[in-house]
Amino acid sequence: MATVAGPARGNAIGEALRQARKAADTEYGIWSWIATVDHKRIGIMYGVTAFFFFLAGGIEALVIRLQLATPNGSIVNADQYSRIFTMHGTTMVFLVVMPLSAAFFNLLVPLMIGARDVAFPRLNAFSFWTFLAGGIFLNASFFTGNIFEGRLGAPDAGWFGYATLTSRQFSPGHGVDFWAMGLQILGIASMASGFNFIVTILNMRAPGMTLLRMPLFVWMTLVTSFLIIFAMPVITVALFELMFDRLFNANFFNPAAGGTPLLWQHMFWLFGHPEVYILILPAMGIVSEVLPTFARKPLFGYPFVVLSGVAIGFMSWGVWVHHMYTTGLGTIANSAFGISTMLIGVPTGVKIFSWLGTLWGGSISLRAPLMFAAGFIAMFTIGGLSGITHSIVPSDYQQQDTYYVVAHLHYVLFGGAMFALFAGIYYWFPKFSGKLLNDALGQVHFWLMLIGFNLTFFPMHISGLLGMPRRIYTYSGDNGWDLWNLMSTVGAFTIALSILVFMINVAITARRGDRAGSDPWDGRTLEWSIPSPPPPYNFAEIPRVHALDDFWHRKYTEDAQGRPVPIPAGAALAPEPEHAEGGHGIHMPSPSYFPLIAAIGFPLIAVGLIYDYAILAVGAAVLLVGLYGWALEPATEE
Amino acid sequence: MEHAAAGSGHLETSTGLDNRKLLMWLFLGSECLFFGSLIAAYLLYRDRSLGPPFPSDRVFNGVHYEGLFDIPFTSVSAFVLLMSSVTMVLALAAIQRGNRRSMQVWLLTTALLGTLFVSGQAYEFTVFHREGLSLGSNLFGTTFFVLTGFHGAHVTIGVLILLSLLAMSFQGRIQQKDSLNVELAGLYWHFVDVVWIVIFTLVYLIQP
Amino acid sequence: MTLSELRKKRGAPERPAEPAADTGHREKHPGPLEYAQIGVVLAIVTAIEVGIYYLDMAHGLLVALLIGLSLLKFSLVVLWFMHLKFDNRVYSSMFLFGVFLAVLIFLVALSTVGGKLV
Amino acid sequence: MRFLRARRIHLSRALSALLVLGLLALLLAGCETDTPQNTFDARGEVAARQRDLFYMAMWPAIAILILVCVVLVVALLRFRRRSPDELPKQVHGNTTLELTWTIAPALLLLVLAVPTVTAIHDLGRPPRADAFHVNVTGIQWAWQFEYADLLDDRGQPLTSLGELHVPTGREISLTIRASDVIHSFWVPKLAGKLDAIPGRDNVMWLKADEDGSFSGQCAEFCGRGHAGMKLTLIAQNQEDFQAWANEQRGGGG
Repeated sequence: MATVAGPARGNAIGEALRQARKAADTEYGIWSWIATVDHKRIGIMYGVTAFFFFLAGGIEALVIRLQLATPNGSIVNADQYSRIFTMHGTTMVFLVVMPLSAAFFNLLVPLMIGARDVAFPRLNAFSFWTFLAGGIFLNASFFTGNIFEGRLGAPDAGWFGYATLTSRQFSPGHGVDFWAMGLQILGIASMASGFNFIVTILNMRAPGMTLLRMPLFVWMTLVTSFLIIFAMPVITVALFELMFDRLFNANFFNPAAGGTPLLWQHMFWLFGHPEVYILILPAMGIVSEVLPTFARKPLFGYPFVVLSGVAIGFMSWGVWVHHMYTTGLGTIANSAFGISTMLIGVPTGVKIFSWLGTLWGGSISLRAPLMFAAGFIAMFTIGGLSGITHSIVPSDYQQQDTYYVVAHLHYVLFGGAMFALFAGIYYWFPKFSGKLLNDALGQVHFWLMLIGFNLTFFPMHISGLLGMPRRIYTYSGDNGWDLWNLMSTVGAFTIALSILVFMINVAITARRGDRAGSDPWDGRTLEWSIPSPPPPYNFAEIPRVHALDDFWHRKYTEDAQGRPVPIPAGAALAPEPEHAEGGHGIHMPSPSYFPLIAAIGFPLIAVGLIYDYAILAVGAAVLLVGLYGWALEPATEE
Repeated sequence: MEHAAAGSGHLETSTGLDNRKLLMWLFLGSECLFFGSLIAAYLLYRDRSLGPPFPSDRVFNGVHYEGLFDIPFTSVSAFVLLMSSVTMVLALAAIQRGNRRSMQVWLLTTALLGTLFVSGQAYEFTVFHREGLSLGSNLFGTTFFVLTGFHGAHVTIGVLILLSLLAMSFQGRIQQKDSLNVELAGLYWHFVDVVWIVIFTLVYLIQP
Repeated sequence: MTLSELRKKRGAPERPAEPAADTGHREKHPGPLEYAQIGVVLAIVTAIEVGIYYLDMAHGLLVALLIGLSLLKFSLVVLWFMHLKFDNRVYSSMFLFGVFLAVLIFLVALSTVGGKLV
Repeated sequence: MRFLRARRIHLSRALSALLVLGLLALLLAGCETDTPQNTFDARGEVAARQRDLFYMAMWPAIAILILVCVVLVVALLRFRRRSPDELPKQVHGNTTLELTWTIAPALLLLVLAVPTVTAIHDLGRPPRADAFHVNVTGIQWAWQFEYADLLDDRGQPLTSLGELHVPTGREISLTIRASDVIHSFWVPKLAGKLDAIPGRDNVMWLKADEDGSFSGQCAEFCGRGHAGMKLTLIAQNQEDFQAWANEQRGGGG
């Protein structure tokens, strides 16, 4: 490889950078992680980071539940409660479910389509570091108050940040500034990975991997990525408008100047509803991978499931007003969006029935991944059906902003997304660690979580229907809500316990887990055809794909009755043969520090906007150094 | 200029399309939503300002206010940006034929035209500000400055990209085989121009 | 051991770096003359736009004409200068999806909030 | 652990059944109670219509839920892997089945859509001209009521804070506003909510079928005092209502 002369060459700093980059090109050590552009390592970092934020968001949830366990709770005051539930919502959406999905995109997409990496490995590293920077920045807001006096500095206007509550007048302090800019930074990270995965999926497929041979998870990643790149700009603009209002006295959401707070709601939900599908589609993709493997049966009606996923992606643009039925938009708007909301239930239903069809007649191994996937189906069905009740607009006038909605959204995002993500963790853990998670502990985790989850959130349907509004920090004892809230609190701690079991499981497995071979579950997709953990270059030789579930077809052929017959030849089962020698040269991208440097620029710019323009200038300089260094350094260097 | 790493191992992509060019088009598609949101906010609040200054002549509370917009001036500005698109595409045509010198001339011209446009905008902002228009003055000030300001920021970034390309070409790093770099910068540049075509019509020419 | 050493040890011969050929160009791009011609057309259309702005005509007609002319300019730049006329359809679909989505959702949104569109 | 594995099937069957039944029992228990803000316990035309619509969606939803859960549990138990080398028939799909479960839900939803849209228009109609008119303003953190139809000696409309008095049986027209941030006006037993948005007038109507005091509270998060932003709607017969109005006039004068 001809080395292109870098601008950094010839001076000491540049030389040091080159040396550092070289040093990072090893398999071990902290620098090899910091400068990595390997999609698998980035995926693992995404997952671990998101899990830490999950614990943070979970602790916030427990505080909320403790406060509401009994009437007139006094664990936190109204102000602290506002900040904690705002951070809980923001954290769980932007710092947990989205990045956990991103972790799976990173880990799996290149493996599933038979690629050596994503299309833009450094952009990928940039996404991760920007996400981390945004997450830390957002949580740093807690410390802008005086935490020892119990004054938290976190945002206090809800994760949805409805104007005018977010204006400087009604939310003094810097909480909302941190929130807006934190989301802005996280948006950059999501957009970058959205672009990256679309290009990767369209362009990096192995020979023969036509679009309709792609695993369903890859399809869902594609749809999700499109939703990300088209939905994020809308919230970006909305957040800019909010920042202009707060920092420079602009009037976007100022009724006194003739502005309307509804503009914020429209923009927020124009982004927000596709966002809901950004959260749930990857989960659907995971389940669609887990079920066929553990039932030893292909996904029922694959083209229909793909189509319904794509349909959901399109339709998600036409339902945003169902978050705004009670804002008084008029009968025509409410009718139209009521009907569109009902319609989006159809492709969702198709998916649920297709999953049942996949299980039916299979040979189902009831291991932890399958249990979580099955739990997902049941819980998501409840969430989907309560969603249908929301489309009955006049009935929703009653349920809007009550605990009924809290129940609904948690059935979708926890019962749905988190159950599926745990299914994915149990399923793919052996692929990336080389060790199988303990199944018995997995079962304990599953049942505790299922029971705890239902104990927490099912009663919320009832407290909501009994008239309990969301986001109240306290309630009196005469409303009949006490029992339901107490149940929710007990349930929340049961969930916490189940998460503890999971962490113990990971710890035990790390010490003395069963070694997993390359294909512990009798998998169907390409990632199981390579060693566990996969080598940095994934495939010694790029596979040639002949069918959907290609790896399965390498292991089994079908007899006349359609029953699979194992192919006896061991060769087909062997993890990639070592014939890289004679074959293609494997050309991996070199590690780079510049994505990290560029990412550090963003929180500096944000802090600068809030406190001091000098910091902003430093941040901008750091960002520019990162971007120029990145653009000018060669992608690969030997 | 575009930060890209060619994929690993694949020299040919599954679709036959270049990774970086695909990325650029996706980015531009996504930018449509960005500018769409800004333009929508402008349209929503057009003619809803509760006080002067106004974009065009108007009687308010019995007082006649002269509009701020100077159509001849802005038309010249719009023309300048439009012509910069022509010079941009000529730069691309030049490098695709291997004519580096010609490309450099056209790139420089484009960057200069872009700078001229941004300077015109800065002048316009100054004049408007002297007339009492600011981000906080009324809805018109808010939406106008934010919309055109973000557009101006895009043009500025475009100029920086063009100058970077120019610098690289003087180092001999933009050869005929690297014409994709120029093409990508061009796509971005034309997009910014196209956005101005829309803004010029919807914001300046069409008055309620 | 560094990854590059590992790779060398595996004996993978390095393939010489070639610039990725952009096979996205299905047809040849037009030449400078054509570009210049389109530039002239764009200039003329702009002049017409500004001209009719000063004409005294019905508001509806003016709006329709102006939008029509700006669409024409938009298409000329996108199709020729950005080569969508000549390049692979995938590129144009990515872009046009964004354009149409933006127009569609904001038309609906504006009419729902009661915004004046033009 | 071995015990767990052996018993897992029975355990899971029992647990699943318990779970589903328990959940349903809970839901039904919820509807029965007579608590101040129970949306099932409708005391006015609007709330009753909204509750009936909820039931209309709830029962099919429960039926579908049971169907899905039963199929799921049966599939998991009946088709569980009995030997490690068991290989089922590879079924890739069934077009008839797939079309059915696309079209059937669509039809069901269509059936639900008709009464929904009708109700949106019935409940969303403008209030009648002879309705009793009240201007409601949400303020951090209280509700202020201005009785446009009740004037005091100086010709100013009567006002009250936190307590809304209305005549029973008469249509009440509410113009809802906010003076600072967004609030949401809600009296669960009489009608669903409508947001109070600064710079915007939202109009709704409701009717109390019987005398009584009905509790409500702000439903849109509006800052620290959100939880305490309550109101009581007191529906009175004509005499009592007049008496109250006269008392207010006297007190206010």
